[in-house]
Amino acid sequence: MIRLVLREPLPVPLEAEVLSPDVMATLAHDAIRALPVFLGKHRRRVDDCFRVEGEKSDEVTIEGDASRVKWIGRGMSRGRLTIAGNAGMHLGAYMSGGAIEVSGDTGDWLGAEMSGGLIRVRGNAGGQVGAAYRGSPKGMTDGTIVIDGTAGLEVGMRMKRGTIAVGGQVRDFAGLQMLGGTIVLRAGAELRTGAWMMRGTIVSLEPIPMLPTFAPAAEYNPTFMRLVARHLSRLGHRVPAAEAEGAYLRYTGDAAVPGKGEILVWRPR
Amino acid sequence: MGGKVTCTLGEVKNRADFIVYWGGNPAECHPRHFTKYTLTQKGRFVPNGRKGRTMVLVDIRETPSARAADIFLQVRPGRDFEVATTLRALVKGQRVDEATVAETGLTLAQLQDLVDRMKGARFGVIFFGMGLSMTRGKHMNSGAILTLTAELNAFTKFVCMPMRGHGNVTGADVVLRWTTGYPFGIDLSRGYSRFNPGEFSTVDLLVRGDNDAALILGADPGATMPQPGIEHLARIPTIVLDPKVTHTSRLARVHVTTAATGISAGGTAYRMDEIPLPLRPALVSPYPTDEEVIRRIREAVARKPAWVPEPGGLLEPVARPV
Amino acid sequence: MSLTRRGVHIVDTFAEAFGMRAARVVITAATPEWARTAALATTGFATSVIGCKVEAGIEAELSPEQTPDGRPGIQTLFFAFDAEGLATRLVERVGQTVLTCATTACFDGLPDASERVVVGGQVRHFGDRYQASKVVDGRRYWRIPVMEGEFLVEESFGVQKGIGGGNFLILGATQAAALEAAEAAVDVMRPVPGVVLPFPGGIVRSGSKVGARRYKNMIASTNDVYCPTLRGRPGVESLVPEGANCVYEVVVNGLDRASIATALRAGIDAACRPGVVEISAGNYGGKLGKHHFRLHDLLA
Amino acid sequence: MLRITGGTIYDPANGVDGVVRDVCIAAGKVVADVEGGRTIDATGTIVLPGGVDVHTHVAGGALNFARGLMPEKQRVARKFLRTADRRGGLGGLTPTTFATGYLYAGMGWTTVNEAAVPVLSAKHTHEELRDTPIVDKSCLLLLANNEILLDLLEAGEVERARDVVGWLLWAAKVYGVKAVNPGGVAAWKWGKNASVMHEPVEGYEKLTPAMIVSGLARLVDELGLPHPMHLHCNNLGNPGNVATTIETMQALEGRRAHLAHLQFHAYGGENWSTMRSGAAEIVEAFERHPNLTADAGAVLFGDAVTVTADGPWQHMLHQLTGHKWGNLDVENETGCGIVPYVYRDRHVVNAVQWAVGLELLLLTKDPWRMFLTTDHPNGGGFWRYPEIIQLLMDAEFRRAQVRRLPEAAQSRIVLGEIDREYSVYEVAIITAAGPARALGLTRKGHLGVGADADVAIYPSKPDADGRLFTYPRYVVKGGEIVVEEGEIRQVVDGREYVVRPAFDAAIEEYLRPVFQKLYTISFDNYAVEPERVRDAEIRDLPEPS
Repeated sequence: MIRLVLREPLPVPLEAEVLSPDVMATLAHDAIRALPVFLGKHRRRVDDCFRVEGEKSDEVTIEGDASRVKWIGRGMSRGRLTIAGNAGMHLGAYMSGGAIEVSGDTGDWLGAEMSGGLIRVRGNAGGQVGAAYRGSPKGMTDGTIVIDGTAGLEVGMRMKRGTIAVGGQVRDFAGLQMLGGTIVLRAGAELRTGAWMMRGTIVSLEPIPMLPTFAPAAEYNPTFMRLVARHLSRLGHRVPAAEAEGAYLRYTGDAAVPGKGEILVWRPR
Repeated sequence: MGGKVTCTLGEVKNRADFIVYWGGNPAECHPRHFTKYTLTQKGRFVPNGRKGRTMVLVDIRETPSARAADIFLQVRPGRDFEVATTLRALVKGQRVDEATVAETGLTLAQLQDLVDRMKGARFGVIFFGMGLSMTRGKHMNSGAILTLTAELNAFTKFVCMPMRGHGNVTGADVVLRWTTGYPFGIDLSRGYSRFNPGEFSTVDLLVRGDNDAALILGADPGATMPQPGIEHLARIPTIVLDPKVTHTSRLARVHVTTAATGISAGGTAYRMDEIPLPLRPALVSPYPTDEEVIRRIREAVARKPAWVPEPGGLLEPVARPV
Repeated sequence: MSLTRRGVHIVDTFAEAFGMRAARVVITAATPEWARTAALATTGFATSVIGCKVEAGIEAELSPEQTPDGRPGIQTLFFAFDAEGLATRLVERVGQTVLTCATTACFDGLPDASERVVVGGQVRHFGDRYQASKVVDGRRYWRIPVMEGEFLVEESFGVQKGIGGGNFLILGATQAAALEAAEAAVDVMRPVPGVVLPFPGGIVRSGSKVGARRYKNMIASTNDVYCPTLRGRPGVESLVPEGANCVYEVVVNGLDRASIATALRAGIDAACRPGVVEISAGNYGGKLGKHHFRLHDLLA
Repeated sequence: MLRITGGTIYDPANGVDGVVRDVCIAAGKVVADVEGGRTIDATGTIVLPGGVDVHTHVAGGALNFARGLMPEKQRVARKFLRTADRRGGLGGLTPTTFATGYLYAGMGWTTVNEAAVPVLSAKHTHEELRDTPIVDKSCLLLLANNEILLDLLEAGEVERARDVVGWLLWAAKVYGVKAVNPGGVAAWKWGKNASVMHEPVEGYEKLTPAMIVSGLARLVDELGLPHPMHLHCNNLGNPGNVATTIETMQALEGRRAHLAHLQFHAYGGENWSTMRSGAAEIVEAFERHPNLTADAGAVLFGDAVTVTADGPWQHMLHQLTGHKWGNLDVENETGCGIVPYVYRDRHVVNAVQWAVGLELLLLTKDPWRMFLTTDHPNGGGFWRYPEIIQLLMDAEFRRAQVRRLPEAAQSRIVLGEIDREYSVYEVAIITAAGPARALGLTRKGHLGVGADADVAIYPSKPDADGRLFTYPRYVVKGGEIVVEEGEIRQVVDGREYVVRPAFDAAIEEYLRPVFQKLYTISFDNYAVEPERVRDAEIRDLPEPS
């Protein structure tokens, strides 16, 4: 296992895309310590900012308040990245495999444009979770992001496939211009959920404000929700699906596009 | 996807028979807009001027601009996105939920009427102001207007234009695009330009306290920023170039008084439609121009050991050009 | 050397079975009854590839904990000569008997199989472009809007090697005694995992031989050497011994040799009871099928 | 002073075809001989005149609009890190101005012609060209939809029209005239187009696209512009537009013209499902019109951004592809549209387009009349020229590519049957000597004594990808070594070529009131101030003939 402990609070953001199993798995201790990171506009060595233990492993642990460390786990495809504390923006962006576990909070662009793997956040996440970067045609194309706490704006913006589950409330524009995949909002959302969505599913366990361009269809218990529920329960998020507990009211939209998406709002018995 | 469908103001003057102002108060904030470009001007294909044009104002309150409008649509604060999205659906003949529409403060009938008029227009234009782009929904509100405009072109000629704020915002936007490839929210710390509004835009940097110095030109963030941002400006070395004392200059470490561009300093300004206009100073100023101050700062910096960005990260593989 | 069990003579011969392609289809529904209704319909008229192009049967009942969607379910097995054949039959049968059946959903029972055939991906066309695909945990499903709500079917199903035609013959003194023995055999064979008994009640009264003596275009015809009523008829080399007056065949298909052997062993043992004269097995001289089950080895 | 010794020289303008000899340079010019100074050992290399791009879009309102419209493309673009003596930049399809200079020079091109400038935003274009280092620049003024001019042509006031054109050219500080979709962009101001040559333009009684084409070509000739009218024909990109293009050739009645990005105007068939290559027909007609030159506007598979003054076409493309759409109509003068695009080799229409560009270059016998361009960034980035050259020089490689196209496409093209292979000499013609001659830039595109010392020195053997011309050993611009081993060594400034036509100054009295009626800025702010153009080389033209 490789252990990195942040030496002291950072005065300005640190860009550290090298903090990923793909980069470190084959490196000896000294090579890891010498990896380049960027503190503001200056290039530094990893060991200028972190105390480094271990070598040659795809199990990487980062300790300390890394809320100003950007791009951790960028494009990672393997292994396990554990963050004991907070992480900064772009955590797991472009990742294609492996698992990231965060005990604290994360910044914006968590798992942006990821294509596979699992991200698990115990605290809160920022905005643009699993989203497309500005101008890009699509956001995450596969994989799973599970957030126990809240999340910010534009969760799952332009996502194509994969699953995002959020335990706390999310802010505006969840599922903005969504192209596919599944977003589960266990504590609902603020405004404009599903705005301009083409395809895909947004599930809310709490009532949410609807855009005028969404039309109610029917109340039912779609079988696939039982699969989603089973998938998420293994990740510690309970989602109801059984008739005994209630049913989902299906809205279709967004008619502004016009889109074939759906928002499923849970109606307990 | 939408995009941006726009034109220079002369096109509006010569052709527009349907003019929408959304989230702005041109009568007071852009006093010459009506007379010079849009409303009362006689245009080549609008020989009767005002009589040949229909004006709609969409805003949250009845400003003096409403008096100039043929139709005033009062939308509830923060519901512009809902209205624009509804219009997008109506333009395509899609059904919308009447009751939810009503929550915007406008009725379905009003919006359907607006859509019919838009489609009936020969040349339509939407000017959207900061009442739209700076309220809840921000860039998505603008995005809604841009997309609506693009989609209207399947039926008739339609364009739109943002009404920006103080200072030559458009000019900065234009120059940054050709020098860095991006209009704003740009970071150069890795030796080349990167763009990410929300990460690199000024207000977000200041509120998060990500920057350890600030040079401020032609703007007064101290008057408009959220409190944490203002506190950060006061905390770090902040330098302000401005002809007058501003909220920002008061909290800055250094305030360089400069000549007022356009009055006592020349240069080029870009109009809201990105047309460059030469500025010819009418007065002489005892103060240096912004340009001169910046040049002298650069010369002073150049005498210090140069910082040259170092490659080595994985962020942006410098491969064969794509 | 001769082998008897509880006084029943075990003929020293072998059952001849064939290599096939197999798929496992899991059908779930709101209640066990509806799951079984769909399963019976979908595995109906699937006794022999000769006439039905596919052989199928119910493998097991599944508790909600055992099914992908946590509802009661039935696990079925399908057998055909090749993957393409299997695909065609599954599309037909899932489309006609599961899609149509109240509350059901349809899942692949061999998710780890590398060889796959597209089923949901075909059935989806019933959705007339209103269908939607959904990937959950790496598996792709189709949601097809139907009057009841939504039918969920998996995009593709795993296919693996299987064996069809494992069998043995029960030669009894009376019809009643023979059938009793056969029923006893079926009861112990059905619970064996990985096997199904495709014939009605698991039992065949009309064992067959390859081709026909007189009708040239018949693929199969009655197994005259085991027809008691033809004993002594000129030209018939009857294999029905003295004292036997009725013969039943029990046929079993399975995913592998072991599961079929287990089923046959249990079945033969259960069939060795009073009133049964002899246990034998059907084969074609070993020329046609590559899987041989010697009765003596099974009981050894 | 500089001596390039031992290299094999290809200088078509002077008939030099692969001769080993020295090139001597002094004071930025090629001279007969020099004493002392640095010597470049060019043994084992091929030496060509610096490349000249006759048609590209690298500066001005439209391109800058495109930059802002697609950050996702800049994000993956090539990065130029700032160094102590070089500014940073982004490459890609809409490079920043500095990167544009680095990319052209880095490939051995030293002169570029920006093909679309409105008068109203010409100041902006010149600001950008000022920030485009190393290469020399010229630019062309968009006139075929200028309503003041169209009104005069409608009224048949040719004399006055000529003075107006002269005045506008000098006001904009440009080098020549560009005509884009004559009448069609004006019609687009009403959401219409003009795709039939002999039907009146929307909003006019008599004036047809054909009349604009011939009228403007005549004015250009009478004003004696060094570069003929630079024409983007009507009906761009549509199946069957071969007919329109040939009608246009006829409408010119023998006058000089340069047909831009001909590939986009050489399609047969009736609709998208029957669309096929019309290159053979076009070339046949083209060769019957010696008054014409053209550039290929070839497309390469991969990313592109369509940037053109052809507004109606762009709206069509937006609806066809669903990609984002930028449109900017410029009052009384022109418009511009932007749509990002990807050319896919599995897509039959794209495959045909790819073939048409190459067919035009291979079927046209005289390389002095058909030049290499991609209509950057419309057909692909200019920095991919070496890929096209490889396709032209290697018939076997070319056939291999053709065989990979969809059957349906192969049956609609003739590329597979063409055996011609370009020589280095011919490459030097279509990339330098020819374009320079067509532009009337007498000191460009050759290495004779008195020529500008713009020299590209390449390895004589292809690189790992089988390409020559990707990484020059050296590039010399105006006598300075700017590139060494494919790396930018020194950043110099380039000059701008500007013409000052002779016109009756009194035309201002006519223009001022008309202008004030039509425009929204002061007439006195309309013209580009001379000091705004860096290192302008102004050519005064004689009295109109």
